Amino acid sequence: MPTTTVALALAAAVLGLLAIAMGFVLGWASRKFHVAADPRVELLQAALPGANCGGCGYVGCSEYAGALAEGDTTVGLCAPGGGDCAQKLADILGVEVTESCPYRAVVHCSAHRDQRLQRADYDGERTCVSANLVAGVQGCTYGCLGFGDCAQACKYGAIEIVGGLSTINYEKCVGCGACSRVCPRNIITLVPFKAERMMVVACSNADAAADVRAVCEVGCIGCKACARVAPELVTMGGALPQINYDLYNPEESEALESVLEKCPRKRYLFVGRPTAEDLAAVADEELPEAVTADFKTTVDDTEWRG
Amino acid sequence: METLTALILIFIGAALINNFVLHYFVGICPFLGVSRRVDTAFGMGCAVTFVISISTLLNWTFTHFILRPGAPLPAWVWQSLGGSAQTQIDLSVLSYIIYIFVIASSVQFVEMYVRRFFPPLYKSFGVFLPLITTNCAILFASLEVLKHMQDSTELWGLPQALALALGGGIGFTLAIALMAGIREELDLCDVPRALRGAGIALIVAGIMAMAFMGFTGVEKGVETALGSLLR
Amino acid sequence: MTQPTPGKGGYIGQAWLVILLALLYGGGLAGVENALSGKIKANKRAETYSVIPDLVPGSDPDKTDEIMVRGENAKEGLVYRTRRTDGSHVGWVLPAAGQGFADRIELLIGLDSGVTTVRGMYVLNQRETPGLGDYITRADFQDLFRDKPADRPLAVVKTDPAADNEIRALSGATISSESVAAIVNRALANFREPLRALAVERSPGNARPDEAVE
Amino acid sequence: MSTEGTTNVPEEGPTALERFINGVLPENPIYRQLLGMCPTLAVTNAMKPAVTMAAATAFVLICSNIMVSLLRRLLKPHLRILVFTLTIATFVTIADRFLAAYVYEMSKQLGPYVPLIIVNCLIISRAEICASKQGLGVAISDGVGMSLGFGLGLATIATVREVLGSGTWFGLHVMPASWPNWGIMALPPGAFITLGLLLAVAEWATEKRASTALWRTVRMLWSWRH
Amino acid sequence: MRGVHPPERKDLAERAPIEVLPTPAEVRIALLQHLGAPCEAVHKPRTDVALGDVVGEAKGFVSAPVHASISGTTGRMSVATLPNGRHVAVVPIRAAEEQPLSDRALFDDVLGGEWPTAGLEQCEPEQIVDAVREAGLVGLGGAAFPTHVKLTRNEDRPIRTLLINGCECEPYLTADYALMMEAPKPIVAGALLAQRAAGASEVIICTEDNKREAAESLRQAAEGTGIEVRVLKTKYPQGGEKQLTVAVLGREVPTGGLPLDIGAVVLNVGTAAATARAVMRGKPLTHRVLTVSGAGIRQAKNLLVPVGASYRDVVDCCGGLIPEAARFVAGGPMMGFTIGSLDVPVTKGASGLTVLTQAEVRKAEETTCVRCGRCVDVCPLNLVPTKIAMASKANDMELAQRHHITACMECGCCAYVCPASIPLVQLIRLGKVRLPKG
Amino acid sequence: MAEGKAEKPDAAATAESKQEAPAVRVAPSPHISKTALTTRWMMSDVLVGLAPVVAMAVVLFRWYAVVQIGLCVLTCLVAETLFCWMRRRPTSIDDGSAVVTGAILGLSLPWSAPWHIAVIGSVVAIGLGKAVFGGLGYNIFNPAMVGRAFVMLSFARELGASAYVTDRSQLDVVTQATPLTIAKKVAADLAAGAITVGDAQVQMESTRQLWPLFLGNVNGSLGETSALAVLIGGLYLCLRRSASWEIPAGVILSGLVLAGAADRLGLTAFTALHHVVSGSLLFGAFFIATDPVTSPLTARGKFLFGLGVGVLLVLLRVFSGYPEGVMFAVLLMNATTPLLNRWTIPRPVGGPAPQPEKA
Repeated sequence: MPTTTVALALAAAVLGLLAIAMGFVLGWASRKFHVAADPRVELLQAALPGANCGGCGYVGCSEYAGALAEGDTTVGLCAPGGGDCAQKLADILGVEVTESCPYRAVVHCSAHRDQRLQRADYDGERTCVSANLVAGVQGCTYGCLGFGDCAQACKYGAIEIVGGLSTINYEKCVGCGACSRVCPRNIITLVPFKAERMMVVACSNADAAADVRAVCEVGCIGCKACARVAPELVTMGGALPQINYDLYNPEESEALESVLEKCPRKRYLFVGRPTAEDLAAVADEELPEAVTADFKTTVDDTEWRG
Repeated sequence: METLTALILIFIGAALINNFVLHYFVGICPFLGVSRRVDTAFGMGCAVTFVISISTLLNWTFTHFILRPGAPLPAWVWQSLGGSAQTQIDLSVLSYIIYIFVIASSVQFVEMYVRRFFPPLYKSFGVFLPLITTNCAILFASLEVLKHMQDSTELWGLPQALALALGGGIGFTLAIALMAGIREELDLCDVPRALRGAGIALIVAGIMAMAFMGFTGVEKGVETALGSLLR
Repeated sequence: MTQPTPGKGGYIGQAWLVILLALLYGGGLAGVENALSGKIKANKRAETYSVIPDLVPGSDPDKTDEIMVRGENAKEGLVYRTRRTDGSHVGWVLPAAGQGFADRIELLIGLDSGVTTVRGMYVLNQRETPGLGDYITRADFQDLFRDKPADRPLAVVKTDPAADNEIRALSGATISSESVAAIVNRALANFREPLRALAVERSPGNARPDEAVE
Repeated sequence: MSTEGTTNVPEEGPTALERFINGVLPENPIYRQLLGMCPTLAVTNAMKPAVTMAAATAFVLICSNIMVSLLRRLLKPHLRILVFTLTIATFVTIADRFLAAYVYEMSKQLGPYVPLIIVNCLIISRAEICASKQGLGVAISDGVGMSLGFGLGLATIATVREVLGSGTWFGLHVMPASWPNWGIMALPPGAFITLGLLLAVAEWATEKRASTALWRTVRMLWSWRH
Repeated sequence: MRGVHPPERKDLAERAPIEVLPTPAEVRIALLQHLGAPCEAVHKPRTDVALGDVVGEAKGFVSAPVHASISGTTGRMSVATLPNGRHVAVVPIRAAEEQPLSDRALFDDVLGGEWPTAGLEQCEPEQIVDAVREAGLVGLGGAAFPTHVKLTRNEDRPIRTLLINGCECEPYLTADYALMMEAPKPIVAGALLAQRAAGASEVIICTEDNKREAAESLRQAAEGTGIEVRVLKTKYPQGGEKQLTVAVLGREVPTGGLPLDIGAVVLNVGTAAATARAVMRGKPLTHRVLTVSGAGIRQAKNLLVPVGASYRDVVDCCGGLIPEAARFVAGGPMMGFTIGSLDVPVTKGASGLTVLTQAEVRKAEETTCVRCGRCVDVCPLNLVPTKIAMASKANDMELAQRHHITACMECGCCAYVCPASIPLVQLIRLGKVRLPKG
Repeated sequence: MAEGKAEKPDAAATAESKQEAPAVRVAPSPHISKTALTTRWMMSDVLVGLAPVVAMAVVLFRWYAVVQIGLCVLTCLVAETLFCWMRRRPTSIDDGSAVVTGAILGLSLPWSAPWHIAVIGSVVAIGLGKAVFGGLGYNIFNPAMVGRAFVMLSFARELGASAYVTDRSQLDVVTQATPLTIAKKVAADLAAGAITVGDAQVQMESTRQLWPLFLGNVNGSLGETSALAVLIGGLYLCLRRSASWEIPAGVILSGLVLAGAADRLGLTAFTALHHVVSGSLLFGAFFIATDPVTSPLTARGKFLFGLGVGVLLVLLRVFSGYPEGVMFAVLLMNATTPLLNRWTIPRPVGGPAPQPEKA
């Protein structure tokens, strides 16, 4: 059957020729049109599956690789690639776990609803960020508003509003910082948990004693007693003490005890109890950028309105 | 005149009535994946239209000269080897491989070319090119053309093939742009959690497909109307 | 596709695997095609040939031959000439296609040898509305075309047919019914005269089946 | 090019059984990964074409997985997609011809969707993720698992569409004779809407998964690797 | 131009003559009462200060000093939350037994007496601006923009027109109306001084056609000065700077710009009167007229109030609250701010206190937007409020900016008409806070 | 309807603070509102506007109309309750939108549609048309038209042109096909050369008079027969501002122009005026296209939307396989609404805000 033979040969030849031609043309083109790029992009791209499925939200693997190299996004968006792929990407980017202790969110307010004075009923959009735009929802302009923006933002269900106060469940908190980013009053910070229980200042009110007393039954009155007892551990930022966590040593319990004892308003609290399991769970995860304490009341950022 | 009517009909058919996405379900992946923002979706649509035209052109050429039964190139080879003129060499079994090869390499070539010489264009449009390789709309257009090149009752030439490609590309752009507009709107909506993402997008696509079903029969209407107008 | 890096060696040298595979696959595919093409062609043929006895009663599918005929619109079309088992010419099967309600409809028309009567109609491909337009594939609809005159256009009516060239439309699917009638009408208009000429020219007995017909 | 994902990487990754289980439910190609949407929507108006399509896809997927797994040590990173495509297209052509030869009716009905298996993301992503990195056995079981998952997905959609749209299942009447067929289910909008709603159901079921016995079983199997 | 017609309710306090608030026991002078940099306190606690002494010094060009509004002794610095939400430092002054001016004399000192309209040529423009700055003058219409900044001449952008704004389009408020009725002279005199300072070629006093009597009183006072008094259609927000320039001059203030950009300066009538007092009598801005109105107050009044007096003193002077009083609004009901307690000091920019009852504030429950477009129809700035609000809520700032969120002046027309009771203004404000800084 | 509120964590907080009931209430401005204006009020306005249309339907189609509309409204209410329950949300049937959807759906069906069509159409309208998007205010497509299209495509036989003429009826009005069906058939026959111009005129005789079309003494869907009733109700809505006049204006304008052009070219057997008063053009223009949720926000956008609906519906009437195109035209334009909103952002007074520099 000569037809068969020829057809066979022709088919093979056509495909082979095409392959050669393509290889040649593309090889020539890639040299000719070469654009110098971040070498990591190519590595990243090689590590990605190349399915170009668009599932990561980027148009194709190469754009995702580009975004990764620029640091615009996180590894682990590639659904077809899965965890292995994410690990590889992380290796290429040199994303490492440098911190030895996990961060956990801390709410720097401890006044429950009935401990706050000058409260008013609020008719408006029931979110903290909106309520923060209305004066007089409560007397304290620093304290937790209790509408639960943080609870909404928490993907791990670790925040609950208890008695109008945002309360963190440290069994669930992984320290992603989502809550601290949405809090309009900036009273949630990430604290390095060197022990299962950490001492924190549970108030953010930076006003003078009389003003604090006028708005809160429990707020810190800036008496500086703590700073006198432990001058290294506690520094005063205006009328508000701040714990220096670099020097914080959970083993030196006397120092901590003395601070705790001295505080007339009992605004030093021990919070948290991350379990060993929790620690292990986040040990290999990329830690988010720490949010540093910024106790300015955010209403100062808003435009002056007459 | 009849050819012109046929071209118009093929174009309208591919763009509206048998819209690639909403009727033939080809190009669903980018339709769902790249329809979150109107600008991006529009860029994708333009890129698809461009690539679909190029690759249909190339594939038509390959089919016409090599792949179809009785194509000149294998016939010439056959005859120069001493075969008889009666026997046809049919290489159409290679169609699929060659099509996907041609699509992949032309996309890559265009991508490299644009990236090197028109960086701004690459930013806005070239980034979509790799994604298009796995877009079934491109291959589908070539396959449709192939079908009509094998079909004896209605043989297609290059103009018909290009009308289909262009219509398909524009229909895809239309669908994805509408979808993107709606999805931007959906971002502000209170969609039930289980439906968020692909679920609601598919349902919107379903309703859009229902709306496009309204065009059913337009081909016939236009054909009749053009017929009576030209008479 | 990933971005190829400019090769250190020859680019083609790197691609030896691809080329090898291309050759292998190409050969393999040709082999498959060789093995199966006969069967596929037979399938395609059978699709038409199996209905030929139904379309032109009395014809033997095995005795049918395919000829190319130039229609009135100067386009060539394929026509099946059907014969009885004894070889005598009994009629024609004319493939036709046209726009239906939703998409193209492809059908076969059975004609007697003198092209005076439609002997049958069969819908090959259609994508009409499910549950409505697709009733045109039902036998009772296709039977409506049986023994209708082929010398003048068929008309679709919604009432019971009064004249012999009238066909009662499917309830709710008037457009599909009309489309089918229109396709039949146009095909007949195109090929009525050329087929009649052929029939006269090669009246039963002196026709040679494999002769090329212009 | 680096050594990432190519020749000298020691073989690691999920075992054959895990790959198999993954494919069927936890990483179901249709409901979890949304891969291969085009045939999922196009050929599910009835069970028969859906099953045929699933079989064709399974054939291509398993064959390409085998082929890629055998060739995995020869793959150059920048040419691997080319090889995948070539392989897939070849097997698709073979599947297409076989269908045309032996189930001609189905082949006609499926039309261009058989060749479109070439661009089904599922196959290329399996080649990339599993077959090009793991041995033959794993690749085959992955292919089988994924194919089953894909077939399951197609079958669920086709069931809904065929039962509502024609009152039949595999062509057998399952609905009472008075059932008014929902014509839309056989049309494109029906495909989109059915898949959209089924995705929601799948999503909802996964949310509630902890309480379902089925899921507990799957999880138990899953935990064998630890 | 578009807007709304809320019920005016001006009849409550319209006929009430301006009364003088009895000197309160303590005033609390906020160190930030204007748009710009806060002041710095100049006295230690327990210092005796006299009426008009500087209490806080201005820092920077866009700033205004604050003055003691009563004679007395300063106390320890404290904080207060102003109605706009600003948490500011305040200087308390405990009133001395003896006050220099009796109530009647105080009224005459602030608004009464003679206000010459002739012979103002001797005042140099710089002199006027300096006097205005030292007097701590800010816009009394609400925005509290330091007045001297507005009046300072700028070679690049000459001022052609001076608009004196007496529209007072907010419901309930009648402070400006009372001022125009009772003291048109200082307004006219101040307008002429401001005209000299700014170098404007024309002065137009604008008011609405529901205040025709006030317009008449001003016309008489302005006889022979070349000042035009124009009566505009009553509509909310006719008194907005942008609306006013369009209505009077037919020109639009560019978005994000000032009236200065089209050669105009807009001063409130109260500011004009205070300008006259500052220049002609050398007295700082220590008192202002405040409307106390609303169904929740026993007796609606127009009061002359020392800056820093608490709203509680003001309410007490008006006979106190009725038990149903539920909401205290500093300002009018459309743009005013609620205060959580009455212990908030009156600032220079405060224009009134509206006390609404429980029945008036019970709003219909919020439902979802049905995109009826009524907010679009009434928006005086031609915006699409619902889109901006929804974008802000969803934190889609790109969308919000595409809809020109920064152009919104928060007049409240959209939320007023919204059938779904969506707090549109609040959401838009939220969006402005969420806008990327810089 | 406190959607999205109930699950907020401060629900308990509010309840608790209610007990103490502090006298002071704080809130964002403005502090007064047009209390008469609520969503429910707008919906009841639409129902008032629909009243003449419903009345006309009852007069013409008797109890068929009562049953059809009643069934749709009832099913819509049940479906609304069901879907709210599925989402664990308080029921939202009291906002009246489900009644409006049901009424419009009922009015857009032929009198002869069997009960399952009304039921399926209503459930789909509320479910796929509204609930999946999150309920009233979020839907992209007109719910009634989604339901109508769904049953139209599902049960083409029961809703096609021939469904309007059956021998089951004892009604005078339904002896003839709908005017549009006749016109479509005649135009198609004429274009195909199957009939002569004279034949066409004879066949069009029955629908040549404008008055019956205007008054409504012709066959059709329940709500579309009487142009007069639709105009009365529609103008009421426009005057009350519950519907924007820009949309019907756009529809009628472009409908007139395009239908006139089609008439000139001989593509249709109707004049422009016939096109406007026949079929559901007016009903669609005043009651369907004006659905605020699914139409653009700005006046310019609304007018463009109306123009689009008019253009599409005449094109569909002339070219497509269906005699009527309102439903598809509205759905297609609904899909473009987000883009129209995007392109018709009005210029603010004072010009666009200076854009901050892009990083």
